Amino acid sequence: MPVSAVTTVTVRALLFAGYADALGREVVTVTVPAPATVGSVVAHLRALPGGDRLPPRPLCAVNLAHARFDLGVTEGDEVAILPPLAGG
Amino acid sequence: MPVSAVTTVTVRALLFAGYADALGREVVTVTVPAPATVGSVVAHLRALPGGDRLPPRPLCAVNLAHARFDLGVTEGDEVAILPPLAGG
Amino acid sequence: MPHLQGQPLDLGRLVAQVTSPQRGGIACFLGVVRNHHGGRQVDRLEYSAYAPMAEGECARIAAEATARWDVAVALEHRVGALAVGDAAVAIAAAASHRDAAFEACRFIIEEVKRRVPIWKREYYADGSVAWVDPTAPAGIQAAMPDAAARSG
Amino acid sequence: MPHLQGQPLDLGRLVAQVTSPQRGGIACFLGVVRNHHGGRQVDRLEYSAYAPMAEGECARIAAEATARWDVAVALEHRVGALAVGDAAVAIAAAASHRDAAFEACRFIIEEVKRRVPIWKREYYADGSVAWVDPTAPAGIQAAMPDAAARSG
Repeated sequence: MPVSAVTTVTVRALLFAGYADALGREVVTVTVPAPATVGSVVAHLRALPGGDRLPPRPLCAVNLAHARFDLGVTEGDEVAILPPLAGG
Repeated sequence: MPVSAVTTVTVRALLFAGYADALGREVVTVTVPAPATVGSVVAHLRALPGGDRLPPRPLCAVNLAHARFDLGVTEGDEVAILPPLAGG
Repeated sequence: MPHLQGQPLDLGRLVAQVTSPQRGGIACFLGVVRNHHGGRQVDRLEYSAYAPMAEGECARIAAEATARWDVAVALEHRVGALAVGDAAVAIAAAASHRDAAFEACRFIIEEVKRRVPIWKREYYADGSVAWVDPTAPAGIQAAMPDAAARSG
Repeated sequence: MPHLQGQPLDLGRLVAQVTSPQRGGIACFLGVVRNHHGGRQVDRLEYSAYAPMAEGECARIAAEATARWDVAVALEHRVGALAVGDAAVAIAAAASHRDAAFEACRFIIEEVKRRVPIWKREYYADGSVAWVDPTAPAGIQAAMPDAAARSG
């Protein structure tokens, strides 16, 4: 008799600049239900204290590369939430 | 009783680079009939030994400014005949 | 050669990196810290970066430029504390033809601004501090009184 | 500041001339002597100028650039004997907006090539010498055996 395994994905979320100020930290370990996406990690962060200062769809990167909001993330990924870029 | 005065214009013609090589000198005093133009100065130079190596309508300048071929020149003007420019 | 530099940028060094006897035209860009922003007087600023990704993006941008044009390119971005007049970014692109040099140089600065994860915190003469947000109407995020206590 | 220089050009000096706290974007161009031209190996070359007119044209080009864009510009051209790799022309244009800096820099190099009375004599590895003619199919005028004996 098959059981519905409760599976989750844990990623390392990085916050920078004003977003780090908003949440009061630069690294957050985030565990969300599988299948997880960039968007579900962001939604989790926005529910944390101060998270309402993150926009609904911030710029994001997964494992050092820019990532679309619907990109899937897997266990151990590094998911970076990027405030508006101001280099150059 | 009016007389038709024979008038001329004398200018200082400067030659550069390959054009100086062609005529074997860098400065030529040119006297041409009035009214004189850049074109009549060039025609005079082209009739000199080696002058056939100048093109019929080279780039020219009068008194340190680029000049059209039909620009009038007057006594004492400095008329420069400029080979193709190669600066930059 | 890291693209992120904690020390002052030297355009001459970048030019030397790209210059070769085959490439006669070198286009460069230098972005320096201005003394004003959004009507406020800037005293100094700090650039912070998501360093490993910023290095990767800079390398990708350089690779894209050399794939698209016949150029040699160099690109550096300063991080840390900068004063007004300091160079924040320096780019050099060398090519046989100046068209390619100019186009590659322009491409690189546009892509740096668009893609490289770097942030700028400005300290103003009136004592306020703000993260620069080029996408916001005023160019800055709301001032955060506690920002000076944090290091990005 | 003369636009024609008998000594090596220093892009950093030009950048310093145009940099100000109001102008955050600086576009530069450097033209360096290549080691080949028209399939021939270049050993060295000499630039000669109609100096008073060349100075005047450079000044007019700079004035036109500053009239057309909100920029500060600097422009120098080397004259005399140059080796492969030496800078022949250096341009810097600083503006609040990089569009203006790039456009002014590009305008200046194009106008220098189009208007400034400067000539280039190339000395090739095979011993031949030629005046460069950018309008000729091969890029050079007919070689003149006596050219080396003359000083333009």
